[in-house]
Amino acid sequence: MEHTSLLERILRGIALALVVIFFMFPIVWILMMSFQTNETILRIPPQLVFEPTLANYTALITGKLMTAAGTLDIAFMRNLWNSVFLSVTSVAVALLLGVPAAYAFARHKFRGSEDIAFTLLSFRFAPALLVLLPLTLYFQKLGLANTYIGLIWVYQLICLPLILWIVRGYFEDIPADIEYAYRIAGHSWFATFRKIALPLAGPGIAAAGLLAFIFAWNNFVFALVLASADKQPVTVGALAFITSSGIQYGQISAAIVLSITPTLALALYAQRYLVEGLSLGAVKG
Amino acid sequence: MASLELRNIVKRYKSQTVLDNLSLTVADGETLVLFGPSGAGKTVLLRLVAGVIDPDEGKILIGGEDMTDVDAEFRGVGMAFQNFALFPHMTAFDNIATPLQAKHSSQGTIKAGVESVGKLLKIGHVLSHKPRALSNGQKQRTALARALVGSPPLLLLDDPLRNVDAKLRFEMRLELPRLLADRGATVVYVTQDYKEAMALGDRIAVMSQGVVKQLGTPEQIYREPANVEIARLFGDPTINLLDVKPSRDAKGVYVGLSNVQVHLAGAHEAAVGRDCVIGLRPEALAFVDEGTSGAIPVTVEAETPLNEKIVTLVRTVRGREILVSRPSGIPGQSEGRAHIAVDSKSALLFDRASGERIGSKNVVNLRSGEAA
Amino acid sequence: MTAATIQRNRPSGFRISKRVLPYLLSLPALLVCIGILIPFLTSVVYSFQRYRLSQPWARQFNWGDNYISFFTDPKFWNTLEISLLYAGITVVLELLLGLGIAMLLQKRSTLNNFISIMLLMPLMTAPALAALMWKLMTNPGFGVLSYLASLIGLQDFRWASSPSTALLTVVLVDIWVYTPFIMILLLAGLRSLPTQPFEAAALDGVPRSFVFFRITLPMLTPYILTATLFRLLDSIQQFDIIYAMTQGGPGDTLTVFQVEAYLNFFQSTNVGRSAALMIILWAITYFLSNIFIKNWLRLRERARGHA
Amino acid sequence: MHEKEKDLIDAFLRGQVDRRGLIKGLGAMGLAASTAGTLLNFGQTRALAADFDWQAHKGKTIKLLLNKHPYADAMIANLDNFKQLTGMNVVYDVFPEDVYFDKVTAALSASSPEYDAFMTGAYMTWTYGPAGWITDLNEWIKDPAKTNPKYAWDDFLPGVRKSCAWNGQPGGVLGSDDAKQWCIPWGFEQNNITYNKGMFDKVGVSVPGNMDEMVATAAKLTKDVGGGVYGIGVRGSRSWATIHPGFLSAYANFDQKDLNVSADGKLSAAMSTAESKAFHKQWVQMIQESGPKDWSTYTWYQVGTDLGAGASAMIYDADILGYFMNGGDNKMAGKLAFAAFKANPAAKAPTPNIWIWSLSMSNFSKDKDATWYFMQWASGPEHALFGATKMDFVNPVRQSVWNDQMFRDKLNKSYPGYVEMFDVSAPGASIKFTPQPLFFDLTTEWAATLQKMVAKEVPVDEGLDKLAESINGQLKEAGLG
Repeated sequence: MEHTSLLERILRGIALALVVIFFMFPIVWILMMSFQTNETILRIPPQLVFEPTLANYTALITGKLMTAAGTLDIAFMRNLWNSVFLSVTSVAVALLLGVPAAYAFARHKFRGSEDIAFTLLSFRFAPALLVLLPLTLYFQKLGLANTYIGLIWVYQLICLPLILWIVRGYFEDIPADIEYAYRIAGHSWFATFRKIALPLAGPGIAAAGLLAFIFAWNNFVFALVLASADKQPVTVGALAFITSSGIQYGQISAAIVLSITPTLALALYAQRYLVEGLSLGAVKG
Repeated sequence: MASLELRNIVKRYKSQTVLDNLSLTVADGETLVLFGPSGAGKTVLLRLVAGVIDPDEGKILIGGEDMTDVDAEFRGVGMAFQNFALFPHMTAFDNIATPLQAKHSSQGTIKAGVESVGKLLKIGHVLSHKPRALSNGQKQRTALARALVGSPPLLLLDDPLRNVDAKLRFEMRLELPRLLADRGATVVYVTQDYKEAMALGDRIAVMSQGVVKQLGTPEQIYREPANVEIARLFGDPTINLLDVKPSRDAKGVYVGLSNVQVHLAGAHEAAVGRDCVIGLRPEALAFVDEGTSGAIPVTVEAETPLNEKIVTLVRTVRGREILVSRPSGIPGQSEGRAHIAVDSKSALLFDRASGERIGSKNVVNLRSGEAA
Repeated sequence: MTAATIQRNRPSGFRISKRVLPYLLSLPALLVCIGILIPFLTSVVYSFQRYRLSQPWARQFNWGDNYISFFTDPKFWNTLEISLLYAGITVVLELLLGLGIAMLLQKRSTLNNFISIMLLMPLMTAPALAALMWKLMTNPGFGVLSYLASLIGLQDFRWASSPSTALLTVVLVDIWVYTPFIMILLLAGLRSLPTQPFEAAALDGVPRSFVFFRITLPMLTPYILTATLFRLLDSIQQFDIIYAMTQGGPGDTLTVFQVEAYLNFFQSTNVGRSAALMIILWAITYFLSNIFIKNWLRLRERARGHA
Repeated sequence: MHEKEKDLIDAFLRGQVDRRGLIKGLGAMGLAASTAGTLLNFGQTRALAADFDWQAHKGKTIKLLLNKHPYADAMIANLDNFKQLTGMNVVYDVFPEDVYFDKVTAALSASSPEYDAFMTGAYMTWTYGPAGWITDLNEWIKDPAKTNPKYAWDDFLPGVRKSCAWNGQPGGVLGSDDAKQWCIPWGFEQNNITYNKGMFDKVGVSVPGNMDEMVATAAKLTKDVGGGVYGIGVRGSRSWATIHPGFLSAYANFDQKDLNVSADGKLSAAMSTAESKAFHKQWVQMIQESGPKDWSTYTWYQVGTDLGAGASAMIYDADILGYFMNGGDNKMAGKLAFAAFKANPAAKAPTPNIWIWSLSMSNFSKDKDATWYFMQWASGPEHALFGATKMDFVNPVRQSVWNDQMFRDKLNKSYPGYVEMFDVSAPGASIKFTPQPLFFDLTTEWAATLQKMVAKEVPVDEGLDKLAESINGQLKEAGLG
């Protein structure tokens, strides 16, 4: 593995460059559009040269949007805040519920454990559309309609199975002996969970948490149906720039850039965990 | 203090019975070696004692106290794992300190305890390293140190020398008995290496397929193995096994080997007329001059020096291959025709069908619960 | 000595807590999700009804009629075929691509780590918005991709608007959005593989293809299965990208389950039919994931060996 | 404050000063036109209060569900006047158009009492009405105790007003005597031609006067304008929205219908006639020759964007789409012109199908009387005039607004041909669909069939026969055929 030929290194470099171009080109293009107005975005053929403007970002941040049909008030920053709040709390709750459950499934082969684990997963493949109408009806009766708590609850459908199943795999990859050793050394199961299992599965938990965060962030059907305008996430908010007087591509691009930023910051911050894999290293195997 | 008693332990995994109604007693301060091939249930037994898995039936008593339902952390045992099971995110020092931390010892006590055991095991200089940075030998010593540091009355060592190189294994084999004796702890030691078993064990329990086939001192196991299988497991080079049908004449019981009547010393009456296997340890055979009584003519095929011994492969006139071993100093024959003789006192006779030894005296049949 | 088997005493109180522990750990998660079970069952009931919101007076149980009508409906079979095809193509391509990228980035270095995080950005873009942007980029006039395609001779490439390339185009967007998901999971998996087998193989001069198929792939299988399972569940339920790009067209080219069910629910307000479609989709995913999980468990067991 | 100004406004309201005089006068007093507008409305608000007890629901709060649209913006801009007039509070949720109707359906299907009134299209009421989600507004319109005498229900354009009324019978005639008023029209769109005058001049073509000319003109434009510009923009996505604008307007001009209604009220597909097939062929040919390359993904937005950015030479779509594209930061702002379109050479006048943004009252509203107060204000003559003159409230649904010279001047100034186009086509403007609950199923399938025809996956004749067959099956299945 270490002794790679020059040719191979070049081929790998080319392959990686192609990958980066394919995945990053649209992102770069969106970033460029976010500094333009429709006037320069909609040119035939599209051109690279343009005079950058901060108007889109100004509009989003100040909440005033100038369009063909006058000035519109927009609640983008409010949407952004809702997204942050909903995603963070949903993932936090899902971690709180999912990690112990994942640990139970990984470490204790108890009666019905596989069935329970599968049931939890099966919520993931109940299409949102299937439960929406009854859910709306019941939420209304329970007083959960149009509440953050109700939304966070429903968001568990997105976050919990993901966290449960990914983290479970990581827990199972920790050799049981390591935990046994800690128990035998005189520590309780909880201390073992906290001091051994959690740190060792840390990268897996971080990765699952981030993925759950992204999926929660990208969802909008639940909030759309179950909550009023002041609780809508940025995914719904960004659609506001598809106006009857035209699609404001510049603003949508800026909205995408702004909505990626928090997640990207989170990912860069947790980078070390995300791409490390299990921290067992040489001990494993 | 910390005797260990297992009563009628049964452990199943799905349909497979891993431990089958097993009972065993280890006296306080005794070192018991669990010996057997992999899959015999040794490791499972150790984990049952440690309390990290539960038996389906039976009781576990430590120091006379029923510990069957007690969680691992309250059993007060120390354990070293075959694969070391070090905590990869902690330094060697922290690894070793975990049993002391569990007792809420003061920082000073912990430091002193870890450093002293570290010094004892010659890993004082790597205590600040994480397992990733340790050599295999250092890992093994760290794992051992972690088991020893709390001075547990009962020590469980699961083949701790399995994953270290030959040199280190040799050193440790010499070092460990003293170390364990100094601690005065009751030890249950699992190994697949018969030399380790012989070197370390006050007694050896030979396990196979979830039951103890034989329990005895190393001497007993070697001299009077309960069956062919045990006889084959102990001894290097392996015991020679030849099909025979003992007969009797005026001089006593004899067997025919290459048309030579070899008379056996000892009580072998029961074997007369039965299809048997005779077990001849290579060191119980010796080259003799032609014409010696009971001398068997053979052809020397090959000669191999093995440590302090020389092993010779010979072939009888009937074409059966036999290993003969002699201490290096003793002259032998390295080629051509030769004659060997049997030390008639150490010959072992086994029933060919069941493999059980015939004429056993001291062998204990543990399955029926009879102790020696 | 007597050898009577001593039956274990009944578990003491202390023991019970140990027994119950795993249930205690998993129950909260289950309880939170169980709330969803009630609406789910309600929808099952709907699926057995003739239930159009616009004809409330005609609402009644028609039992299996919604389902039976599918069997004779060529549109339904088209939906089934397209959904499976779409899921199959996207999952296979994303898996291959994701695995390839993960292997390119396997070596730990600051640059590789940075690239792997950057590659997550498509995943961070909401699929509906991503599709909107792709729609712009593939516009024949303003679209940069159409322009680039014309430079390499594809003057008249119709992207999502032609029945022959629509599937290809939405698959492309799906790949762009979701390959990073598989990539990041597999990268984490690759990097947590033990090093000894690879070092040993390298020392022995074992061919690389052999190492890949006999060591890397088997050890990575649990990660591959997890990633594939989640991707499959999402892919067979794809809605955002397809609806935003083509609304299921052109013609009936891309009328996958969720698009059909969405139109049935929100436009036709035919709740009964929509629910029946969703239940069938649910049954398919249930079946598929069951297979996956059985294999997952088996392979995990094998990968880890027995204690 | 502003005593002088108020006097002037009151004079205007008494008819002593005309509107121009008023604005001029106010301008002389140093007021910006927009402030003047608000003040004017304030004055009108006070005037309204004179004859009707606007304060009957003082202190109550109602909640609206609104689409992100210039109509909603205009209403919100004027909302303080309503609050002042009635002492009521109004809160609202605005959702993007892309997801707006999903939100409405979700809220109403769950019988949510959250929203009292909401914006809707007339087609949607064909679902909402029978579903029992909305209220027949005749109860309030016809009750003098609840409706301001100056509300002037007759002021609404009759075709538009009737298009919002349906008796609930599948196939029933819109605006029949027994019809229920499911919604109040707010603003509406006629489908006509908006074209790029510069491109027309460059190529030397004039505005097409019928379908044949349109096909030819579009082809010539595609060929001769250059720069990738194509001749005609129409919608093509797999949606009801592809059928209802230009397509149905032209289709109806040939006296073709979507459905036949038999004497006993049974419905059957009507699009497999020879005339219909001929028209479809022409339409399909036009798109193939001179439509956008990726027509099958075209919605309102793409049709508009292309026109505004100069990628298309004309559109046959909503007039207000052209109106929007003639303003803002669009490249072609100020360069577009408007014309009514009569597809059938034999027809007397254009027959545009229309889209009507309207206001409906939720059946789950907890205080319908109070809600009606808002609705009649929002659809009343004063707000209509405010929206039309001060905001982008085109096309207003009240004749009085269209008669307002200031409004006509404003349009004529920047939107050449708009008023004329409106005047020509308004008399024939109404919903050309047959109201029935399968509206969306039918139109979506129709659009999908059109896509197949344009992609040459199915010949026009065969496609229409299949479509008719499929629709007949669905109608039967739903108990309508």
